[in-house]
Amino acid sequence: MTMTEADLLTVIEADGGTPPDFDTGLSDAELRRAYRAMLSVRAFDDTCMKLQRAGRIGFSIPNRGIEATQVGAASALRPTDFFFPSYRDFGMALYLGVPPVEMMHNMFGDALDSAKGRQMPVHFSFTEPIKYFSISSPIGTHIPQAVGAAYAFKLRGEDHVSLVSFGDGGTSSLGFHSGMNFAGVWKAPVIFLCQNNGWAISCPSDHQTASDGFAIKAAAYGMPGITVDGNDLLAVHQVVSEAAERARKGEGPTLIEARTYRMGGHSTSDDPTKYVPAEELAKWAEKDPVERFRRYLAKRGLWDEALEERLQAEVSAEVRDAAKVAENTPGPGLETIFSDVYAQLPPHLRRQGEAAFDLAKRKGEAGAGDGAFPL
Amino acid sequence: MTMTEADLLTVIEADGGTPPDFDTGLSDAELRRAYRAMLSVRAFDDTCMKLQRAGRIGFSIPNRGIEATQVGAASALRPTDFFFPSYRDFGMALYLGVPPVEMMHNMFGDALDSAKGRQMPVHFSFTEPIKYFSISSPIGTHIPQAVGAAYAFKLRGEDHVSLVSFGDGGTSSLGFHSGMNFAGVWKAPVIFLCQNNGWAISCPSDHQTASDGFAIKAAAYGMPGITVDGNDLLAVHQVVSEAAERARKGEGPTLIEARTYRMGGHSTSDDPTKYVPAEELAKWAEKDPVERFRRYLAKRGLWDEALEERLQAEVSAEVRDAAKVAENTPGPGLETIFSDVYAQLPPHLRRQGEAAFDLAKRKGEAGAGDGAFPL
Amino acid sequence: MSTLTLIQAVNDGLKTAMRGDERVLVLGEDVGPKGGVFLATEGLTSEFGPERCFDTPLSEDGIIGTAIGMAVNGLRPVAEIQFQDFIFPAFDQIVSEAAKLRYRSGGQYTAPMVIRTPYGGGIRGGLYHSQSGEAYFAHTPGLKVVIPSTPHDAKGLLLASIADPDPVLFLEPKALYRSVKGEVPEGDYRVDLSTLRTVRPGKDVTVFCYGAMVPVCERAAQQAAEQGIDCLVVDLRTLTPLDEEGVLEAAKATGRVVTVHEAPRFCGYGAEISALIAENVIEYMEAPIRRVTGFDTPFPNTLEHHYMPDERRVLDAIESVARF
Amino acid sequence: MSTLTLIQAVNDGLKTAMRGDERVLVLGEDVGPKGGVFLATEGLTSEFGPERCFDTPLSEDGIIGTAIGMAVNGLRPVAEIQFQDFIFPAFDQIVSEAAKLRYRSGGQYTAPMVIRTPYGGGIRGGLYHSQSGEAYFAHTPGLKVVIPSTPHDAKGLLLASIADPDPVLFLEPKALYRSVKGEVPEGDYRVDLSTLRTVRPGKDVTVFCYGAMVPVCERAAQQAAEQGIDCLVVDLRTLTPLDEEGVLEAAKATGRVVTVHEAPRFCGYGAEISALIAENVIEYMEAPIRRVTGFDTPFPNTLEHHYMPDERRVLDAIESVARF
Ligand SMILES: Cc1ncc(C[n+]2csc(CCOP(=O)(O)OP(=O)(O)O)c2C)c(N)n1
Ligand SMILES: Cc1ncc(C[n+]2csc(CCOP(=O)(O)OP(=O)(O)O)c2C)c(N)n1
Ligand SMILES: [Mg+2]
Ligand SMILES: [Mg+2]
Repeated sequence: MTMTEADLLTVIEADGGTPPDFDTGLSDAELRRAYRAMLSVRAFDDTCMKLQRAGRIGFSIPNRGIEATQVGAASALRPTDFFFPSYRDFGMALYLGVPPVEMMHNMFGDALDSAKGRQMPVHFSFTEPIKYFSISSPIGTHIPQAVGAAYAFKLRGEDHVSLVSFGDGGTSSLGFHSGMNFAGVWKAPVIFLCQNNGWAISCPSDHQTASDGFAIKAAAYGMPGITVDGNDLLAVHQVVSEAAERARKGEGPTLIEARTYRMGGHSTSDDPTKYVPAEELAKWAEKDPVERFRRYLAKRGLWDEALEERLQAEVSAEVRDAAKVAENTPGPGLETIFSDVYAQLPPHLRRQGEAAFDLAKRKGEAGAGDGAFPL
Repeated sequence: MTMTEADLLTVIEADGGTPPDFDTGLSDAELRRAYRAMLSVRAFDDTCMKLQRAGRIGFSIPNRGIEATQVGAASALRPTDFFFPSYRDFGMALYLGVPPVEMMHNMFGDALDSAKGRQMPVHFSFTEPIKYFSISSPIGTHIPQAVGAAYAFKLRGEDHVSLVSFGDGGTSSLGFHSGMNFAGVWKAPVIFLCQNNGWAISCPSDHQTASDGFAIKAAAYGMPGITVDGNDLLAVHQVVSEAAERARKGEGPTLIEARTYRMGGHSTSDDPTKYVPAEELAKWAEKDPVERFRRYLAKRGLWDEALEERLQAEVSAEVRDAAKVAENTPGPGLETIFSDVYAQLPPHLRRQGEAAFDLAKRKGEAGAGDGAFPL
Repeated sequence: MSTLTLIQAVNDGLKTAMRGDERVLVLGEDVGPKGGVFLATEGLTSEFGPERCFDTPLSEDGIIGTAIGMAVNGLRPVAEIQFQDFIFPAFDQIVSEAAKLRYRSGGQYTAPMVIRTPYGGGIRGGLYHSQSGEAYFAHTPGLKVVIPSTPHDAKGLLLASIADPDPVLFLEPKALYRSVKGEVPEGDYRVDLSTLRTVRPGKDVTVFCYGAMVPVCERAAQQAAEQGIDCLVVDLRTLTPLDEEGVLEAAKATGRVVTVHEAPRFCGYGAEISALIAENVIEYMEAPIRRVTGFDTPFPNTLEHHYMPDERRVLDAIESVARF
Repeated sequence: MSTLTLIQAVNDGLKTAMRGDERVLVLGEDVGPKGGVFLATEGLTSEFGPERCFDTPLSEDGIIGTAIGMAVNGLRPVAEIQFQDFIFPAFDQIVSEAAKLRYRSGGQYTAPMVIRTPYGGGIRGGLYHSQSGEAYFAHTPGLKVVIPSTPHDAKGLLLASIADPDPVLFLEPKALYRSVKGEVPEGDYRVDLSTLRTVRPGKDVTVFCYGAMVPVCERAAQQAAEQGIDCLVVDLRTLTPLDEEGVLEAAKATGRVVTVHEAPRFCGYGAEISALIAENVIEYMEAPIRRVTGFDTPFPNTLEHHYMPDERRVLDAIESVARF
């Protein structure tokens, strides 16, 4: 890929300044809320990494480095919009008001997890306070789904949009091709947010495709493609806002490539030192999105040390409490294996469930395995 | 799609002339051979349509209108290259020397069909005199396969190329996305020939995608994309030659969109009058690729009425004889149901085959159905 | 009541559903102006407009993926896959997504949708226009798999499938599209998913079948009757969730069982019927449980009539279990 | 001979094949420098270069589609699918293309290739990192489906699969990757495809199993032995083409059969074993043919140990058929 940094849409300068008359489109409260959400991501992320290292949860996905993309995008939309996130989108949920404890129930897979402990950690699903679509592991399948949801909005004459978030690796998936193509043809109100974080597990993003960046792929589907500095919350907010406006006006979909960087392994099972060049990592560490946004807020007079301390204390307490609650919540009941396969429990599943209960009574409980997750 | 005719690469002008110093890259003999192949396509096509109407074969696929693309592309390659054709590519096989009778054996699905009567008509497979890959019905699956074959050439250091041919509809398939993407990344020696013939069954090509034509999709995969007048044999020959040269030199793949028109139904089962606008059809009839090439040859002094008569007589006789031979060839034997599933017949298939023979002996032969093919 | 072919019954079912519920829409390749390659969707675009019945780009993954999104967001899509053989590009969307969505989201998100697709042989379509893939889907928890064999059931099961809260794969036996006719009630009615249909009562041999094999088995049963073998013929209709009780009852009723389908035998749907019986009522069996199926090969073209089970083969199996 | 884990045996098998035949190459996601997420391909890129072991873009359709083209054009690709759960985007390429190519081309074109992929539960991977999809593939004529359960077989079956002229789906039980160790010969050797392995002789009950269920069944058989029930445990190894004769012999040997797999029961692979027996040797059966399997639900996460068959469940089934 030969696109240079100069082509990136950037708003926040190194010193935290912005172009003179730049209108963020966000109120002071919203700006602070965005900042708090970023801190919250970091606290949640760090806590999960530690919980995993301590063997208290099985798996997590680092979110460090990409907070500005997640939160910037979320802050540009409305609670009535439909979010189709990836597993690496803590910040969307947190900015939009999902309580950390709800997320923690998923990390522990306990009885209060909205998915009843059926999914791996980081596979959230919420309907409140926002439509945060159930995350799936297979890459890219949610892309056409977001387009179908957008079609439904359009058919009913509602001015809501779908936002679908996926990685650089996700652009190679089948869902990317079919989703983008259908959205183009239907002029569906959908925003495709490609979070180019440099890696698909161990595969660098410039081995994923020979195209000149990812935004250029939009032309193949007759829609605009925009490349934005993904470590710049205001820039992301701006391009997503514009895309949403186009979508709401019936002008169709947009592909946004947010250039950012995964400041950690793919997951808790991954050892990135095997393949991530140290200099590259160091270079990106300098562009930390949280620090950058903090400098911006400081310059605007919206941040000081006291605020920082208060927010840090708040978010750590929130996350700590959430972990405590989730860890003390019992696991899901045996019956959750059999429910929700269909709306109604069919007779054969009732029989299988009864047999499982009967066996547990007669022969005792099954022992939990000690599998270590490799990915 | 807003691309104008002016952007098309065209060589043969309306009156049969070409730009002053234009070098076709084809000898006089090759030019005549190309012309003969186009006539051969038309004879083969017409005969199959008639055979189908008369109930003597079950199905065929009209090839009228697209002969210049098929033959122009074939004439630009070498017998050592690997062809991954579509079902609508009679001209490639015929130009490259596949005897019409071999194709007819497939149309009749008889015992001498190289595919042993297992496939529907128009699903050819040849290894001699060229590698003409076994045609599959699912759209687009052969696209990554062609890329894999190209990778093998490259790995062995051979300067052969793969040519893969597919329709405008085929660009929406999964195989298009994965094949193009892998080829770009690998710089594989492959030529993607998109025959935009205006239709995917009843779906017009501008409903297939919102992009501005199909060639533009090349940019999404980091390769050059070229739009060529598909009714102009010399133009097609030229762009395919150039793409082949690039591929042989290690410069990677090319996407070529050949703009042409399906001058008939999708297949013998289709009634295009239900959806094809009559004016559009009439407009394209004026651009008939065979007439156009004939005018060119005439202008070059390579064609006269006597030649026409001789060639027409030759190709009709060839096709007529081929049909006669195939029609008089017996059907495949019962054992062909069971062979070629694996290299070796496994015991369970031997048992199933024996049971089938035994039943046929005890209870008589199964009666042939009278199914009419709808597609 | 009117007398319709099976394909007309499907068309009538779609119109009835679309008239009764504006959330219902139809998408697929060539389903719009052309009305589908088999004409199942004829007249829908003109009656309901191009927003409720429309052609898509050539991508089954896109058809099913977007249909899931529509279903998740309040619509009731009916997606057509032109031939069941072309459903495989959408396999991931069906098996990983539609089938598992309710479960993985703890019931928060669901995909009430129908995937209609013609399946089976009989039109000289060779490997890729003839397959019977029911076993691939019946093995997938979270999906329902329905196959009608009469015009009455085609409409009634289709309406029940569209009203169902779960994703339904609705496989239409293309060999019967125009070859069977029958009485079809006007307007809305539903045939319960998960009930069997007794095609013909009998006490000597039980024949389980579905789709295009039903008339084949009926004819074989008539021929068997001429030899004094009285066959109970059961049309399974809903392959999953299956009325297992009903299957076991019907198997016990005669103690001699033949299962018939077009798909290859190995790991085919018939294996599950055998296994259910062998697991639950083996002590009632008085003969081997025979399967009459397509061979364990791809589907051939010229010789398709040898590949597909016909009366000869079914009758032979009936005789062999009756005389065991 | 050296003592290796199952994953090391796979790695050793790949290296042996690549050393012996320069047509062999490895492609997949993260198989290059990282050596695969389970490290099956560790060291291959450095030994054989990035042209013979390399990472691909994130597309299973592309991996399998290009591998078919390589195989057609003289190479012997070994494609890795990172988890079997992610094979479905390639389902069309596998089922419609690789499996049917020899047949549809009258033997002119073939796809000798291996698709390796870890399958099954035991790592708390939930719905999408735990599935056992063997039945989807075993129902597909033209494919071979192989599942090792020991390091010795993992290498020997893999080498036989790579040498095989037909496409082979090689399913690796990820739960056994590091939990079993065993003697593995150096260099090249082949374990015949289509032979069963008698894990343990016995005369009272026959237990059919494969992959990660083999050690579970062995332990259950030991516990059964303590009660005086003597189990014949059979590792099927090659699921298709299956050694049907061997299965029927083993079933007849005891007249009491239990089949065990992780996949859902309905239309699962176990159904075929039951059906084969019920079709061919039912008169030898002295008890119902029991199946111990995953439930007919998606694969859960927290409760995976309840979902997967364990000794308790296998033993319970053994007892029930022994005492019938
Ligand atoms: C279809 C499919 N294939 C493979 C995987 C395994 N896998 C999980 S994440 C991942 C990389 C994804 O990279 P990217 O899309 O860039 O997202 P990121 O993890 O960087 O956020 C892979 C290959 C999968 N989940 N789904
Ligand atoms: C995966 C798949 N879906 C649907 C079909 C049915 N079908 C056969 S040809 C065709 C249209 C193909 O159009 P295009 O690619 O433009 O090729 P053309 O027929 O115009 O040459 C369709 C939809 C198919 N063969 N494969
Ligand atoms: Mg990434
Ligand atoms: Mg076309």
